[in-house]
Amino acid sequence: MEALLQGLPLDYLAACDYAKTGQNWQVFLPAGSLVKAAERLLAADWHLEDIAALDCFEGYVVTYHFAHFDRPGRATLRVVAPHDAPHVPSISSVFQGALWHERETRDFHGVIFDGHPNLIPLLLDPDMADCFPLRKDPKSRVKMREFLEAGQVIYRNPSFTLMTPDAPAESQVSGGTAATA
Amino acid sequence: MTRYADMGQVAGDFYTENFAQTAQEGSLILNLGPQHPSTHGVLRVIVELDGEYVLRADPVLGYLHRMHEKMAEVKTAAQFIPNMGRVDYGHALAWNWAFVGAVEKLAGIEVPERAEYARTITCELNRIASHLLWWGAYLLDLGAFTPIMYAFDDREKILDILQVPTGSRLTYSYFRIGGVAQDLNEDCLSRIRAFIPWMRSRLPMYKDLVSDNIILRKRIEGVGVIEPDQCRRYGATGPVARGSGINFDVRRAEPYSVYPKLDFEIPTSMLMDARGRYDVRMIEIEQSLRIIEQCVEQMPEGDTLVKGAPKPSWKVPKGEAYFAVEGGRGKIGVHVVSDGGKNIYRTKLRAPGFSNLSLFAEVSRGTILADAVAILGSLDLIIPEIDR
Amino acid sequence: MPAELIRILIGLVAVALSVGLIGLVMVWVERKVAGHVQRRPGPYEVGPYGLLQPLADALKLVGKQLFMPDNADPILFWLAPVLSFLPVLLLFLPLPLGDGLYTLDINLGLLLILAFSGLAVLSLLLGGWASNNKYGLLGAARAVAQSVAYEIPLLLSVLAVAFVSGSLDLATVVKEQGTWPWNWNIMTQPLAFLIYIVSALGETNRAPFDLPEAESELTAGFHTEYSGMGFGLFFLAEYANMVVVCSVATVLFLGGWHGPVLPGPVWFVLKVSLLMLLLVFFRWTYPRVRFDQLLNINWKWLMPLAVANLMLTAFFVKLAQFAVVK
Amino acid sequence: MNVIKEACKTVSDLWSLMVGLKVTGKYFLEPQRTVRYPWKAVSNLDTYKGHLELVGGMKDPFKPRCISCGMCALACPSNCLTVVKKKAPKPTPEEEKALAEAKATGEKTKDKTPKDPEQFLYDYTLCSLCGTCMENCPAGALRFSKNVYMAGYSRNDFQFDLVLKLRESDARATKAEPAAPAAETSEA
Repeated sequence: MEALLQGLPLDYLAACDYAKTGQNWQVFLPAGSLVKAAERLLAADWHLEDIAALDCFEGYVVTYHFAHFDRPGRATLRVVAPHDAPHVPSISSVFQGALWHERETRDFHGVIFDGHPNLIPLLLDPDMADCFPLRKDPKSRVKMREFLEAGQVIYRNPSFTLMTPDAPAESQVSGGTAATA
Repeated sequence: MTRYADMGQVAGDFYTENFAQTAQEGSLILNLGPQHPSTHGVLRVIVELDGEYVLRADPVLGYLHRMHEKMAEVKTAAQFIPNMGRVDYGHALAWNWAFVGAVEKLAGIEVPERAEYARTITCELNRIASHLLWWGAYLLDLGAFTPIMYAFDDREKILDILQVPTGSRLTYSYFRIGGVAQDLNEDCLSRIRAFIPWMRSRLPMYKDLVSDNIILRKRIEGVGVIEPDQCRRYGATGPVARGSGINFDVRRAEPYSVYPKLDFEIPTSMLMDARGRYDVRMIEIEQSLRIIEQCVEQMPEGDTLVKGAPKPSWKVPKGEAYFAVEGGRGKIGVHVVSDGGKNIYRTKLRAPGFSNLSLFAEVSRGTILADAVAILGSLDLIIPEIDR
Repeated sequence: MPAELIRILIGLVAVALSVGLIGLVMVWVERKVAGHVQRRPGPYEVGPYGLLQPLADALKLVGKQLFMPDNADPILFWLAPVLSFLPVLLLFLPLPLGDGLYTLDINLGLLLILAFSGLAVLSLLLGGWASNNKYGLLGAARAVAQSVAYEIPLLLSVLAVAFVSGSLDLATVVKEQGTWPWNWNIMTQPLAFLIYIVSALGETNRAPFDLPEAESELTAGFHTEYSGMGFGLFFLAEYANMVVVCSVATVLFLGGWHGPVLPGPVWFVLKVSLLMLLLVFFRWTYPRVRFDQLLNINWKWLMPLAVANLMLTAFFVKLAQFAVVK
Repeated sequence: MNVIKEACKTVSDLWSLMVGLKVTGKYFLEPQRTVRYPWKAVSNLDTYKGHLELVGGMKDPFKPRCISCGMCALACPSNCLTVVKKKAPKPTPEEEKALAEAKATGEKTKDKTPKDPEQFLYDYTLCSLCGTCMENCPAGALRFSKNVYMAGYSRNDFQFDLVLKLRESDARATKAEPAAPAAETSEA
């Protein structure tokens, strides 16, 4: 995975325990390098399994699940889109399967995928296109380091602090928010 | 979302208008569905026709959308299990398993051996039932009316067996976090033992009546060719991928439960067309019988629910987990993210039919309308699963 | 002359009644056979063995509201079912049920049947086109292409028999054949018989060639928008057409009313029923063919075979004539 | 050579059509699978699981075993259960006196509130028959009934009070009782 994503601007790359969470790699990407990463994954025989968004305290974490057909291994690519302007580039030009997954994510969370050719409602009624059922109440949003697996960090961009554990004092505060959730 | 300007001549709703914007001059836009005999429930496909040729097709989903993922947010993990029986009525137990497995993985719960066997047996029986349902419905799509009756005759036997431990016939909620709801009793096991040779004796009839029939062969051979590369780009799994020569089965690729201990084959077909997918499913019925046979033999004594199984007030610990099982239609994945609260923070359901159907627009381009229907059927669609 | 007129009148009334009756009976037979093939009983609640079920259905159809979609052409829309049913009555006129047992004695009976059966396609076209429905339109287009194509091999195979018998009069064709199966035309013309049966399936839009109303593709094809008796007439016409086609096959290939022991009309009805049963079994056994395959079967197989068969027949007939002359 | 092969293939293709006819012909003659319902019942009724019912106690089979703890209602995914607890019976004057004495001496009094529920409301229209309530019942007071032939004219017909239902089965039993003792005596 390190070799595959060599040279791309990354935020965070960690090896995870498959037996525990069902994923081998955890990657955080800046939105800009997503399409390039997807191209490299396609060239390396990965297939797109799923796209989902997760409404966290820091923003919408758009999660791309990739896996192999012929050998084990799952990679989770994640892009954080801020709440006020949730824009993520579309990878539908690389993985056409993303067309629908992205439309679904837009339905549920309101994440806009730039470059998607036809970003119209898929599962929800077009008349309620501005209603995003899986967006969380701002009070009950949880910081993503609370539940996303940190794994064994292989690379971390110094400016990317979202996954580093909090200082003890702060963690109590975030623990409080989790309890109200 | 801005509404597109009214096109004037095009009568229809938002989706038809949107679709018609890029239509060619002089083509015919036809809405197949949502109430159409060959769309298995309430799928709607907008097709642009030039005579009988499909220029473009665009499935429209959402007519059976129930927002299971939102329901998961407002229910505890145990309370969400009945929902999983309703996602895919064809292979409900695989969905049961995917969700329960994800929660167990997150909480680190070990399932007793006997429960694993019970899960495997019931899940495989359900897989045969799912394939039989597909077989009958697909032949109905192709215009043969009788096979569905024969298929349902056999499927009825499976449902009778599954009714013993689960109490239901279609929308099972049999699995529990840490095991299964009820043990497979001797009555059930003896029925299963009797069922295996019966089902084997029925398969030649299927072959005679349908698989060898020249009309059917001509209808599905060379129709809807899906290249392995397309499978990769669209994330198609299950018999659709295996029919395209990709040897991928979650039971082998990411083994779970007792599957590593069992001896069975993953059928693949290099034909890549509807025939390949048909063959794969028919062989899978045989392989599932083999799995069940071995499981019934090897099944140990013991508990079927882990000691100290979760109480209603149990909270799923913090963290995330992804668990995938092989369903009748492909890889069923459930991604669970929990913040340690009463309800699970986010549950993402990965429906195999969703990815498989997204292939349809590309595969159906340039085919004849009848072929488009044949392709649609060969993808084995269960609409509630796709719409969730 | 008046005697002839009275005969035609009586015949017409008898035909009209019997077509209705045959329709009802055939619906029952079809459903009963379908039921038993699929290991269920079929209709069994209404009347003994469900015999009155078709009657109940017919009553229901008569009682239903006649419905016409917006923007449909009212004249053509209602003309179509009538047009599909009326010619069928005419088709029965020249059919000889027994020796001398026919309504209309014309020496071009075969021609009359072929000519009027060609009208059926017009009704399908009108029905599909006038109902302002896309499925109906597609069904109508299919119906035309299919009927036009399948009429030719049908005609050619029938012509071969006419060559052998030297007549287009149905009664004469039957008289030329003998009592026993080996005296029937099917022995001399097996290929023509096969071609005839296949094209007859195509002509009558029966499964596996029921493409104009292919359920899984076109919902109900040309009669999607018809309800009540509009649909009922199409339905009745389909079964009546089946009877005609099977009767013609019996007359041309299976020796008509000939048969040992039993009286002629009984043999005739028996043979027709057997053929009908075969057609019903076809429907409940086979998947539907695709449209291009349907046309391919016709143009690439049936047509050349029919032409070859006709030429061979002509050759042998001429040869036989020479032999007789010498 | 190729022509012969083609011809053979064509013949075998056509033969497949005959094979199909043979299969349907065979099943045409075989007995039917349909169970003619009003006269005969299907064979799988003994494993059927219908709506919930309360299990009667050991001593009195018509008094529910339920202890009104509410675990079932808590666990239910579709909120179809409501357990209404019984109120404590109004104490008689002697009891009241005893209670006051006990209070005065600081003794612990026995709670007189009956444990069995006043009402056990169950909305069958919402129930998904998952069985979670039964599994979470500490008293084993719930089970699935085998009532296959349940039908109703309105939605309200499917909202029961299970306590009442249990008692009704009692009433039916008492009605049938006159016949039962007679049979017993004749046997004796």
